[in-house]
Amino acid sequence: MKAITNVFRAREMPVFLALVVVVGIAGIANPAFLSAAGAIDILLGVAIVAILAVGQTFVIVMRHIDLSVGSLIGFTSFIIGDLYAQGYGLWGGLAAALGVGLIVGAANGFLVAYLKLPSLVVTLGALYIVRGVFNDYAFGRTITAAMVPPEVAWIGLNRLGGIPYLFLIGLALVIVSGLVMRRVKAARDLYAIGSNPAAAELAGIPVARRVFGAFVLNGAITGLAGAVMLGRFNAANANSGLALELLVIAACVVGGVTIAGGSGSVWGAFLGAILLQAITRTIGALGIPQFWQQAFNGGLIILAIAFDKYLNSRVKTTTIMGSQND
Amino acid sequence: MVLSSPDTGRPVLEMMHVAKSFGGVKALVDASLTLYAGEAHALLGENGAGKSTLLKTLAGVHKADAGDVTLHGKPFEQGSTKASIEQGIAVIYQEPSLFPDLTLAENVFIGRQLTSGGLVDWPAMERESRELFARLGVNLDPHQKARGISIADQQIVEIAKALSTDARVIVMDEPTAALSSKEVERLFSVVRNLREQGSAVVFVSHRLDEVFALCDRMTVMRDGSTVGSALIADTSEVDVVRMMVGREVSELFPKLPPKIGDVVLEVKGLSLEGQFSDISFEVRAGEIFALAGLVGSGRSEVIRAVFGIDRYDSGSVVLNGQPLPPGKPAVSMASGIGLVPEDRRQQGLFMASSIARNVAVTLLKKLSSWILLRKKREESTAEAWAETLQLKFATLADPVERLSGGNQQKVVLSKWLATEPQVLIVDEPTRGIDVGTKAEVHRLLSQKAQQGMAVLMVSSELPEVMGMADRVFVMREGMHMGTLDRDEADPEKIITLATGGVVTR
Amino acid sequence: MIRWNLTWDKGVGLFLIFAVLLGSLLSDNFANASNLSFVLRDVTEFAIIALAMTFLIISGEIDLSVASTLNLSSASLGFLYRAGVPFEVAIVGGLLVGLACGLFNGWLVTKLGLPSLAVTIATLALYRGLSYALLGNQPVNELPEFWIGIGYGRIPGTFLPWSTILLVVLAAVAWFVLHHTRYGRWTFAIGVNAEAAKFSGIPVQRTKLMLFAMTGLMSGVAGVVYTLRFASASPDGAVGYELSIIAAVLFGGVSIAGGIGTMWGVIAAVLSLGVIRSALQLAGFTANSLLIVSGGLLLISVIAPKVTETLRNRTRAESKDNTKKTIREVGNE
Amino acid sequence: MNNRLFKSGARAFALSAVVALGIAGCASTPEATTTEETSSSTETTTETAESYRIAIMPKAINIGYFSAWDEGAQKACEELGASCDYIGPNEATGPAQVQFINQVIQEGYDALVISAADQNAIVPALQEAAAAGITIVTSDADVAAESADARLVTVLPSAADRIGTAEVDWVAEEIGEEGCVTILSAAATAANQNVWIAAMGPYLEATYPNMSWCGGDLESATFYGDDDATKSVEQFNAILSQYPDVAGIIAPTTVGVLAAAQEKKAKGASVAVTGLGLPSEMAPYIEDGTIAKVGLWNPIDLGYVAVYAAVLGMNGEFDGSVGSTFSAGEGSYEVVEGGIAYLGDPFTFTIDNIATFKEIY
Repeated sequence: MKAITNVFRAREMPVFLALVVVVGIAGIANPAFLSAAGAIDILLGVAIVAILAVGQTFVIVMRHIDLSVGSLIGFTSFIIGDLYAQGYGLWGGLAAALGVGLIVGAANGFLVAYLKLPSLVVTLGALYIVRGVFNDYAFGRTITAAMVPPEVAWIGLNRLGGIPYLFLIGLALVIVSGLVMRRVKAARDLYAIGSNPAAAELAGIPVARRVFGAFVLNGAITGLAGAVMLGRFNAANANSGLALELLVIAACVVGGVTIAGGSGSVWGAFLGAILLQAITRTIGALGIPQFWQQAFNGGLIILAIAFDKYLNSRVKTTTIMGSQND
Repeated sequence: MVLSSPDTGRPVLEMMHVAKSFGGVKALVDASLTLYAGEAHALLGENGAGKSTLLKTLAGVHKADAGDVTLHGKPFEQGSTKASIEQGIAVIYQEPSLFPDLTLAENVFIGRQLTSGGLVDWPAMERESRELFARLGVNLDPHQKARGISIADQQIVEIAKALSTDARVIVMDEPTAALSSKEVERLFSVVRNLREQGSAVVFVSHRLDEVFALCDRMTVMRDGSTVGSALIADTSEVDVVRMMVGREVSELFPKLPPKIGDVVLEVKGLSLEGQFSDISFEVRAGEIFALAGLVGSGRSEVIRAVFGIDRYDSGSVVLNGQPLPPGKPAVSMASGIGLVPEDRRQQGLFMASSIARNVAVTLLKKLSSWILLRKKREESTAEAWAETLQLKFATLADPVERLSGGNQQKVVLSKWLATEPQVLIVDEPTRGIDVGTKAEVHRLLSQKAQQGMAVLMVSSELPEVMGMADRVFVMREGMHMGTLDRDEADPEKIITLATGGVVTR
Repeated sequence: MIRWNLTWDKGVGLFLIFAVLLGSLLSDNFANASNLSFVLRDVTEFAIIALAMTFLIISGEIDLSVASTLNLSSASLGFLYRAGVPFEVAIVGGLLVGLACGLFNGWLVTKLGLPSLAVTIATLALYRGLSYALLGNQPVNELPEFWIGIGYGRIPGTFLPWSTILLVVLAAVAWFVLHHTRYGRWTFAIGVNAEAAKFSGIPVQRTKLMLFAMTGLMSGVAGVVYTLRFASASPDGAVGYELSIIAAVLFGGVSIAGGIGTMWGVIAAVLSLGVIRSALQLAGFTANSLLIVSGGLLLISVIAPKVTETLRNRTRAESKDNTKKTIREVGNE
Repeated sequence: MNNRLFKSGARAFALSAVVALGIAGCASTPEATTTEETSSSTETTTETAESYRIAIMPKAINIGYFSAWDEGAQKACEELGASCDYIGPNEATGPAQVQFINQVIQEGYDALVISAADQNAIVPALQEAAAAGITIVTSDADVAAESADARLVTVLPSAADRIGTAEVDWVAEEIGEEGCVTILSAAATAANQNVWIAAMGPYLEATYPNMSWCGGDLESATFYGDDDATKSVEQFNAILSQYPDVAGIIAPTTVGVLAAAQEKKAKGASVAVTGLGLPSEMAPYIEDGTIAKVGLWNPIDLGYVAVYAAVLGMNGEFDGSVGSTFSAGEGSYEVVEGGIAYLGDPFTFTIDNIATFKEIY
């Protein structure tokens, strides 16, 4: 019980409240929104961004960023289908996806952790390179439904007790990662690194190894998430995953995983992803004209960031008059 | 790793003939340090003498190029902060290195979180840190995030961290630099406690009075080498200073007779919620006006508001009869106020930028013809100031981060003196700089005051306040407690005012 | 670090020369006036925004909304023109919209204290969305012939596009302001240490606000150039330009951490990327390989200085003549 | 690993060798090159057609549909003895295409067969290309009508109204001519789709009295998935949540119809989905009954015919004027008002014929 109160303490609560408000407004305006089908809509839509947001959280809490995820997930979703079609089976495809994810993650991690290069630049470079290699590999080919491993397609189509498997995969990842981030020493180091990098070195934390590890982990999660994306769309082409990275980062930021590092949780990122999805859907449900929807979406993201900032600025630092020290 | 019983006969730690170079620069030439269990050991020396490098070698940040280090008679594993911690070394740095986003409990146990069944055990960490805080006599909430807690409390958390590792060697690198005298007392009792429990405490401080009050033995370093060790009881402050600088230091507070003029700066009823309220004072030309009080009494906040870094809720700041707009440092600067801030590295300097650029940053408008910036004039100005203040440097294009603390402070001073301010505000002008430079800074301020500049000084060092100030304005918890003239000010009166007459809580 | 930085800029300049030589070797259609005009025209919008982005990144901020701002400016121009406003007035309207976008970003960052990366991801969506709100699914075409001629045509008697004049003027101004005025110094100072800048009497927030506004305005200028060059205004133009522009600025030696960079490094970088794209394209490389080259160059731009720095430190440590007896703590004193 | 990144590597090296030997090549202006090549191509015998170099430019090289389109183009090139290069950007935008049109001008191609990614943005570049003597045929997607003089002719699948009305008929058949219908389109600015949709509006209202556009008018029934899988799925869901009683969805774009089919299957939604889809991509959904019918012209034919038009145009056997005709392979095509040649009615794919067509494209 305490774990649960901990999870929703302070940082994630505003996001959760915002979500409740958004869904409430949508539900009042359009009761169909609150139906099971409406909820499933959001859950199904949120899976990919939620999974990537979890991986990204590992990186952002360290005060780093990984822009290469959109290119990478597109590439691995294509690879899984392509290798299956070529007769390597599901596991061959997954192994290759994991392998590519690990390689990209390790390359990013090496450059950032050991050469101490800025992650934004490194992963921006990786974004281009992976997309270029991917596009060259795909070159006008598409992965059609027939090339998708049936297990992957099945996962994308089916549900357990009414809840899509894809969402359950995301949820499972969040639960496990949430526990890891809270209760595993190495993961706590990530927060320390993001909170005060210099002090982390002095405290005996193996900073480079942790940074490397987090990038590799994010690469691996993203690589495997290719299967989720393939299951979701049952198709892939050279544009798969394009520009997804900014959406993922937006989900993290909205979910209280601050760009400055050191704070935020996978639960927050997860809720952020759901909130963004709910906002998108709510705008439709409210009957806002199509051409205005994206503008509303952008405006609401700004409000979400500002709201988060406002709530956090209310946490007063110790003041001089009447503080416990004087 | 834990020593079963304190053995005063055999040294706990021996560092013998340690040498260390960075690139071509020799930071340590021949440094030695011997520590015994149950002693408080002062490590003294001017900035640049090699103290920090020696301590960082002990902390595992650096690895010595040559020399032997043994701990409990066994070779000491160098070059890893983790290994140092595991071998029972705890280092409390000059600038506390806490993690603002983590709770105090986790800060205490960072890198060594308590676990049960492989998972981090939060309740246990909170319980134990609560106990540690209690042992140190503070009432801190382990649940609280470290962001925003006072420097003194940060210091305490660092000490709790050291205690939690059962460290047998505890290094404190200028722990008192940012503490008020009451907090210093609290720290000292903690150190004495540690000593009694058999830990060896290395204490680095530029305040010799503290060293003599607290320590048993001392080691003095100069130019990367150990000059000597002695029992505190056998030495005097004068001897120590001579050993540190290798020469006689004439006068620490070369106060010149003041020529007090008209009121230049008037602060009227300045208030900022939660920080200070109803602060009023006048500073005259040629006067050194000190704001005294404990750290955290709101002195720095007042001068930040005066200069315009922060806004204030009510009141006014008047310069030469003209009110200054709140929250506009640029206007204050243009009107003739300068501010040498408290935190040199964060607020005073652009560490990665060149000396010339640092000096010229306040003069850019003067150095421009219309909008064109004259780079030649910039260099010549910087050069002139470097000469005036006897700055030690290789080239003006060097980044200031390569300078020693004292020289860095000279750069900050020159950038403000170069604006020829009518009022110069200095916040802890000699914090963390060595004895020699300290005297130079004091002489400079005194000279400038005599030439008619008004100096508004914040200082936590009572000797400095006593030695320099013409008037002392004492604050406590954001309020004005009283103003003392030079001849009526003595340490006791200041402390009584600063603590509201009640010393203990 | 700083000394190397200069060398990196020279490196970019050398790379530009290399790229031109490479292009000439790879294709006999490369090194001629007509191709040069294509390259110049292709980089103009990027370059104009990169000029402003250089200031912004040096000051330690970033703006991801520039492509959306460009497009919103273009869409506003089109919208106004379609609504019957004279074209010249519509151009001014487009510029003002760009300026307003930049001011809004700056306001969110400086007044509300929000991180620019997060804010401008959001305004990226917002400004793009407003473009759609303005134009719907109807792009505006049939712009005045005269202006399209300016946008796509060349200066009579030369191979230079008209927009090159604009670019040269803006680049010269940007170079001068960054390196030869106090405003440039302020920008660097803020990037190195914003707090110290504030304590040094530099109006940090106002300067940042100005830089965001300028970035918006330059995006607006680029939006007008874009509209004229493509003879139309549509809600979905310039998608994804933001990352390419930032990549170009970083390739030019500007540090993402702020405080370091030169204008001519950025200009050389933008030109290099345009030249190398053209060279590879003419040599028969596919569009996909161009992506890989862009990414690779970006990585090299951060790896190369690092490696050189390491090597230099090593040689410095080994050189015997450097035994000057300066003893100081290199650590943290 | 394939070698596409460097597909012309050998050529590049050959060229560089040539250049290294004769620096003069560098200095040659494009005008000179162009004149040289056009002079050789003015001869109208079939043998000289071998010297025709034609650029085949899709909206983006990474789109599967255009691979099929290129296949037809290459077939025609082979038959006509022309040498054809498939070049283009990796993102389907006008500005990106302009960079490659510049390349076409620069390299002095004789003809350009292009699917316009933006009906306006590429016009100035096309005009410049035309001025340089390059014969331009648009195919699959044309430039804006007012800029039609920039190209010789355009080869389009079917008359806009034929495509639009056919799709309305398909959906009407499936939903029993009753209920409200929405459209899941490509980008809001996609010219082809906009023309087709414009044709659908009045036709549905006039022909099927019991059917309507959801939300009351065409505009509120139209959603844009930007030819992006994620966005198309999102818009599909937006349709369902905004109009829970929607009976049918027309997706006149291959990306949109594919996304809609998959999402319909994932949700078990009952809405009827139809539109324009590639048989190879849609086969699984038709085979399992998710989709009853989609249609499409044959992109292979489209590319094939366009190359014929270009070569015949260069040979002087065809001038692109209204009423003129040309033949390609077994078919003969007449240019109608607006300088357009139509391929014919779209094919429809159902459970009966999908097995055959999915192997073709």
